[in-house]
Amino acid sequence: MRIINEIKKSFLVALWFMFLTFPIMVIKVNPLEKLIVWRWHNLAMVGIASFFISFLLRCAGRWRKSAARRPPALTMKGLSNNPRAYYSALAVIALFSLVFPFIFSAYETSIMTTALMYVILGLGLNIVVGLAGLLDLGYVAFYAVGAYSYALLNYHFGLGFWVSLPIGAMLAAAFGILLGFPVLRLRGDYLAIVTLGFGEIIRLILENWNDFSFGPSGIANIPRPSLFGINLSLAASTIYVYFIALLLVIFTIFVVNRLQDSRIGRAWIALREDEIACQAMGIDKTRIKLAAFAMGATWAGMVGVLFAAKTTFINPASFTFMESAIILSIVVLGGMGSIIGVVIAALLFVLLPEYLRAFADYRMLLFGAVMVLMMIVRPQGIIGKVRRTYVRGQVTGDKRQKNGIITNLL
Amino acid sequence: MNYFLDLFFSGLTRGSIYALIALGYTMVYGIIGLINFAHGEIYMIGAFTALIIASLLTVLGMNGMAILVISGLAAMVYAAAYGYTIEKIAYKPLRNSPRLAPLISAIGMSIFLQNYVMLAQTSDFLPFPDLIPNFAFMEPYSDFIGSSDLVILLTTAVAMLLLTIMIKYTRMGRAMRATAQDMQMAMLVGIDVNRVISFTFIIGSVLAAIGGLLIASHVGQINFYIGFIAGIKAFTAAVLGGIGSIPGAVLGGFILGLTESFATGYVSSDYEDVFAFGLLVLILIFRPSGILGRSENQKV
Amino acid sequence: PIKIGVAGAHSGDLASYGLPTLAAVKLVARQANDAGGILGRRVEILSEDDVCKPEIAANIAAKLVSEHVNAVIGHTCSGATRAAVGIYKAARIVTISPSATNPAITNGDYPNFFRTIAPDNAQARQEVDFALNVLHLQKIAVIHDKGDYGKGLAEFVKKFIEQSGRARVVLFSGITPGAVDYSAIVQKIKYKRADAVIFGGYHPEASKLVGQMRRKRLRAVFISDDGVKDDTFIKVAGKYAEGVYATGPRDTSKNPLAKAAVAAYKKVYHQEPGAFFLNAYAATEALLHAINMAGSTDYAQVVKALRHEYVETPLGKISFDKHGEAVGVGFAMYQVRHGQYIEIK
Amino acid sequence: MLNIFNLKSYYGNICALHGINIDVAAGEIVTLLGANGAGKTTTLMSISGIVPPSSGEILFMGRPIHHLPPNKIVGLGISQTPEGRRIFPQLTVMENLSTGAYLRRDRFGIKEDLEYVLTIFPILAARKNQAGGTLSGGEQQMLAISRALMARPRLLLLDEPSLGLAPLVIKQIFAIIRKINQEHNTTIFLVEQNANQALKVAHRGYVMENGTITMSGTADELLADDRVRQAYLG
Amino acid sequence: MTAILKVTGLSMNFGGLRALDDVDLRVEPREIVALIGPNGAGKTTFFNCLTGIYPPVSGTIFMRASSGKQSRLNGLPPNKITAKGMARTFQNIRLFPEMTVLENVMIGCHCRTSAGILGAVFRPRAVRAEEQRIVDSSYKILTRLGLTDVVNDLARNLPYGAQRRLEIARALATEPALLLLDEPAAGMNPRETAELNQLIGKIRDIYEVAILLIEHDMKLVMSLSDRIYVMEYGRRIAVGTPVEVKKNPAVIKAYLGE
Ligand SMILES: Nc1ncnc2c1ncn2[C@@H]1O[C@H](COP(=O)(O)OP(=O)(O)OP(=O)(O)O)[C@@H](O)[C@H]1O
Ligand SMILES: Nc1ncnc2c1ncn2[C@@H]1O[C@H](COP(=O)(O)OP(=O)(O)OP(=O)(O)O)[C@@H](O)[C@H]1O
Ligand SMILES: [Mg+2]
Ligand SMILES: [Mg+2]
Repeated sequence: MRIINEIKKSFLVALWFMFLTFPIMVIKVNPLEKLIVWRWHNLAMVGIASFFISFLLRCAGRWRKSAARRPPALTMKGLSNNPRAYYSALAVIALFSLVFPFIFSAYETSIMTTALMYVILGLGLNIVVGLAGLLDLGYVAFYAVGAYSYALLNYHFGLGFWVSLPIGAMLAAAFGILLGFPVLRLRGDYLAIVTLGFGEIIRLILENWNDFSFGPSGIANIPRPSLFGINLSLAASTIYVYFIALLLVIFTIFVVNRLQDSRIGRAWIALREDEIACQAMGIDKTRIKLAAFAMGATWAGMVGVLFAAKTTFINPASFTFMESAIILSIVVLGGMGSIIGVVIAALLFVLLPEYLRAFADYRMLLFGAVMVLMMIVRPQGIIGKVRRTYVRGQVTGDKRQKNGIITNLL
Repeated sequence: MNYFLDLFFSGLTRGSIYALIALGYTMVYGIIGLINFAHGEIYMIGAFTALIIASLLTVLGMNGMAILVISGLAAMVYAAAYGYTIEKIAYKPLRNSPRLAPLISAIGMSIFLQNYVMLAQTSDFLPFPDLIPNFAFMEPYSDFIGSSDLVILLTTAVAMLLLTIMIKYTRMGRAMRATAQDMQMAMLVGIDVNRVISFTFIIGSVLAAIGGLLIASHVGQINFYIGFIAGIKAFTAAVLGGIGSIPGAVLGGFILGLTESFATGYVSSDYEDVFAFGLLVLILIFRPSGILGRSENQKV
Repeated sequence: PIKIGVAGAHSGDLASYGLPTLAAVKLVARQANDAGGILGRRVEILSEDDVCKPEIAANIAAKLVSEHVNAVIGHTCSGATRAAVGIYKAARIVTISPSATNPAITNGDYPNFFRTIAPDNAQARQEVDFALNVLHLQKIAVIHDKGDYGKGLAEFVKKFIEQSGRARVVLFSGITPGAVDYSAIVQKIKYKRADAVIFGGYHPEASKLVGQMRRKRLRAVFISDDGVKDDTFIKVAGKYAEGVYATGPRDTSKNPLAKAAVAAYKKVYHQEPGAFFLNAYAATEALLHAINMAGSTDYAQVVKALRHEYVETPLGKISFDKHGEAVGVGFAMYQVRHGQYIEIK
Repeated sequence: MLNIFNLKSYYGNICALHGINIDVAAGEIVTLLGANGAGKTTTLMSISGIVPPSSGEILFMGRPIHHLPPNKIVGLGISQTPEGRRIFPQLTVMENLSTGAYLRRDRFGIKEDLEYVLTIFPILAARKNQAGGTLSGGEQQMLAISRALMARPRLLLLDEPSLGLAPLVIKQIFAIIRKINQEHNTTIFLVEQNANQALKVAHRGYVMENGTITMSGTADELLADDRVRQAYLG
Repeated sequence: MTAILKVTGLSMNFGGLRALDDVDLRVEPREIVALIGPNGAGKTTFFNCLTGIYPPVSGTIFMRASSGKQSRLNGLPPNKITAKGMARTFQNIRLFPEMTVLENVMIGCHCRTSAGILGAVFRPRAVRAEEQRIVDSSYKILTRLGLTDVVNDLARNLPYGAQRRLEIARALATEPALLLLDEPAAGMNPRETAELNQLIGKIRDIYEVAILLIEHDMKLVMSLSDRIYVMEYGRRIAVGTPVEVKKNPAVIKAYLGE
């Protein structure tokens, strides 16, 4: 009886989707030739597919409802509480990342490098969005600043990769502060649109100011990083860049991790949670916001330099809004504020479209669908955030206070 | 002076185009606080549906006015259906989630819909028939304002008026405002929140479809990607005017359109968008919640 | 089998320039396979989407290399091509682009690179010569779409006009592709009293721009490039297309191969082929022909064959010079008359 | 009128109500007492359908309502003045009141009720066109109660109506609760921290601790009970 | 002057509404002063003006720090005012819900500590010592307020009464000389209120702070305060000891009733 009911509902859903997709899926017009092609088979396909998907989801939903309550948010607590498992997992990951470029092809290494770069971008944006709660839709601007810093410094002054790396990072940080000033008073989505505009402004300037940036045709022949002055072959330098990226990832994780549980990190979180209370606690909102923008931008700048060195060619087309959106998705899907979550999400977001290449034309279609699906399945992110707990150090005082009655405690 | 007027009317046309799309953005934002990145795609789907139906009817040998009406209706119905479905699939399950989750879902939806139309139809630009008739009485003025400009301008004005009246004075409008301000409390006074939200999406989508039809007809061509650029600009317009405010969306659209037009005319079209976004930043510095936006000054 | 990589924009805003290329390669490959393959080997296609982004292009190039493709048709955009071509060079893979026009790619650094489209400077030279010598224009507005193709071309146009000293560039400006309305720039062109507009970019913007110009009763001559010399332009712009000039490869309309190619496309896809379809078709035919002539897929042999053997393609009988530019394509100026591009002698 | 059997409610994994039983007869004022976090608000939200119970039954005039959406429950005649007032801040006082009558179609009746609430809370008439969010705490509380009354409920749920109000206003509010109950015969289910006052107006009461009902009885019984006195009356 | 806080002629407008009208107030060291008045009298607004959340339109606010230095607070941003030794709680609880209880208190230490970004990354000895000091002192405050058992819970998950106490703890962590409490007993039952009563008294004694308190619970106000200010419509209508105020007819009419 229930099943029949479900089938009936799924049938209605199928009908709805057949109606919905009818003009676009079935009729293909060619207004140039006044030609019309009817593709009825598509209608059948949509009907059947939506029927089964809806039916399966219904069953899954029922199962989920009956299976106890929601599973507890996935956290790293389980792992980190068990130091042995934690360290052995870490060792395996470390070993794997060390041998990776030697057992996989240049292409896979190259993709993995890209993924690592996105890990850093994700962690950087995580400072701004995840920790400080400032929604930034123009993060890619700082990435562009880094990339163009290296390209231009190299073009005009012949500066090398390693010199440009800190310069690019610092320039990006400066831009972060530049963006930070006008938006100090803005909240939530107003901040989002201004940062989006900022990202677009940077890209448009790069596109239009030919004398400065060589315009849309971009800058070519940017040298790959050299190893103590030796120029490496293409294959070797792919591996080399991979290790640089890996190193930067480790460095980023180290820094972000320390920042998170520091005085500044706590202030960022407080800012995110409640701006007014945060100020009332004596936190200088302006400084803390600017620090977040600058810190976030620094990483983007660094990755930008690496990006220019890896691709050897840059143009403004690499720094579109969509890029910012993807980085933001990494942060949100990772679970805002969670380092491991961001790492996993970055890998997912870069590797997924690559593996979807097998579906050729359907690649981006599936990518969009998966994005929606992932958000629905895990709206709070892959890894829930866990705040650091403190064990009582050499706290002065005694052990009398056990019961919760206030008056006894003082 | 003449040049100034020319630019002014150019800006007005562009502005009313932005405004028309911005209205839908602002309505959805107003009610669930979501930047609906898929709104541009609804606009695109509306335009595509209109094109498909119009071509179909042309082949069947119908005449001008009938085509405009039927394809327009089809576009609205389908845009509404898509808007409704998208809300049910991608946003409703995320209603109690962290604020950014639906935003990402919207971006995913936008990517999905673009590619869906591209695959099912074509990646190429298609000519869009000139559905808006050329009024004879506009002929003398066509140097600076054409028939389609006029129609778009009027449609925007009428849409704004109707929406404002609806939201201010009708029962549904009150329910929408109540839902926007406190969804749970709205339920507690007996408002069917799901219905109100669906209704909002439907209205927003119908507006997008009207926009899609008129703008595609004005521009004369469409492809699967038109929603993205128009969407970003419309969103900017909505924020500029104060997101959530209906007259604000229209005002924002006009200001944006005029800025771009004058920037092109007196400076350079290379940087028209830089001017547009620059102005946005400038205005938000002085009015952090947009020109007509309510300041979110919560009572402490 | 013979593996051919097809790399270009297959999704995103530039898909309409990349997908026709993919279709062309598929059609040519199918024909070759139906005829028993090349050198008795089947032609296999590996298509990769780079969305016209350099970094993705570089990754894709690495992927195609690791999959041991014998040659690559692509990439769509100059930027992506420039990011990828070095990787192909290191792996000794022939690369033929149907649409990357940036002159810098053929400056001698990449012996593996060929193209079946005229570089920006060549097209720009032709447009300017035509405008100055044939039409005797004085005040020219140079407009572009801010993209690497359109803006690159426009830069050359501007340079050549200024060098000639016989005409003035009264306006040099970019328009935003996809913008909903171009009336402001039209008013500006009017205000500057330009007697001609030379536009660098693709047909969607061109048709929008020319449409608005004509509706605002601006009768300035409109001259554009290969990206506009496309039947879609005429169909989209409709009556406003009349009189527009565009450069393009010579005599494609009468070429039976071109007719056959377009017919084959329509049969499969039920629509007009998009931009660069014929260029890609020609590129693939040239490639397969060269492999056939070389008798193997050996890099040096194929390069040699490409340089020295002529091949009949929809663009005409072509070969490639030592920089990789197509010889024999022969560019001409066209004008739209009665809804058709007519070559101007 | 209202019967709750073995009601269990969860927030995610946290069990807030461990199977409670409550009965409210028509025309009664029943109060629910309990410490902070005992689950009083959750009980009201479960009745209104905002926190759908995971098991158990809620019958309203013999009809099960625990699976209905909130708007249907309001339609049956249960309305609530929630904790923290929850005035629609940007609607005017009048608009707030008319959303209270959202589901009603009887224009005449609405007008009548509007006049009634404006007579019991004359200050609201004076503030007619002011935005709800700018009212003072006490005014907001009165508006919230009026809004609930505008639905002409059979059962009125009040969640801590005296919270944050000046002593004078608290007296007024309790007087009005009694008045509504007597004049309109509206059944009232009252959640209060201010146990003294609550038990003075109520006929019966329940005591809740950690999501379970630990005690019940008439108001006088509870007032006299030592445990209640110690725990809630201070 | 000896007063720790001295406010003269403070006024504040919201649009056309005069929320504060020429209010004078002073608080002596270690004094508990209550501020009462009908709803909407402007009590919270008064706090907001003191703490820099709203800029008053006129009037002066002077505060004497523990060092004896007197400074004018008008126009300073909230964080500077906190740094000068004034801390507050909020009428509608404003904790940092996704942070742990301990972290909430540690945030309070922000303005008394100094580690920056570089310090956070390199963690030199001074920074580590500072962190330890923050944890220790936060622990100590939490212990005194009876929140030891929940230090590592998220603030969001605390029961209401505990959240109120946590707000006080957080304010104490800023090491104030003057503590402003906005309706600390709201939403508490009479027994909890009685406990709070004792707690506030002890806080005054242990931390040697002056306390300015808004409250509607007259039992609490009358038993705790040394002096009471009464406001109505933004104006001060009475001031005096509890006994005086209780008998003041204006106060009875406007606020107490009967
Ligand atoms: N939205 C929520 N998410 C998770 N837990 C919640 C939520 N709301 C309430 N709780 C928990 O459910 C329990 C019961 O809360 P409830 O608000 O019903 O208590 P109450 O008796 O109304 O208390 P109070 O006197 O503070 O209003 C508490 O432990 C509370 O922490
Ligand atoms: N941000 C604001 N915008 C406009 N009006 C405000 C604002 N904040 C307070 N008011 C108004 O100022 C007056 C004083 O409010 P305030 O919150 O100070 O009262 P209160 O004495 O704290 O009352 P309660 O005891 O109810 O908390 C009220 O009329 C209130 O509506
Ligand atoms: Mg409660
Ligand atoms: Mg107050």
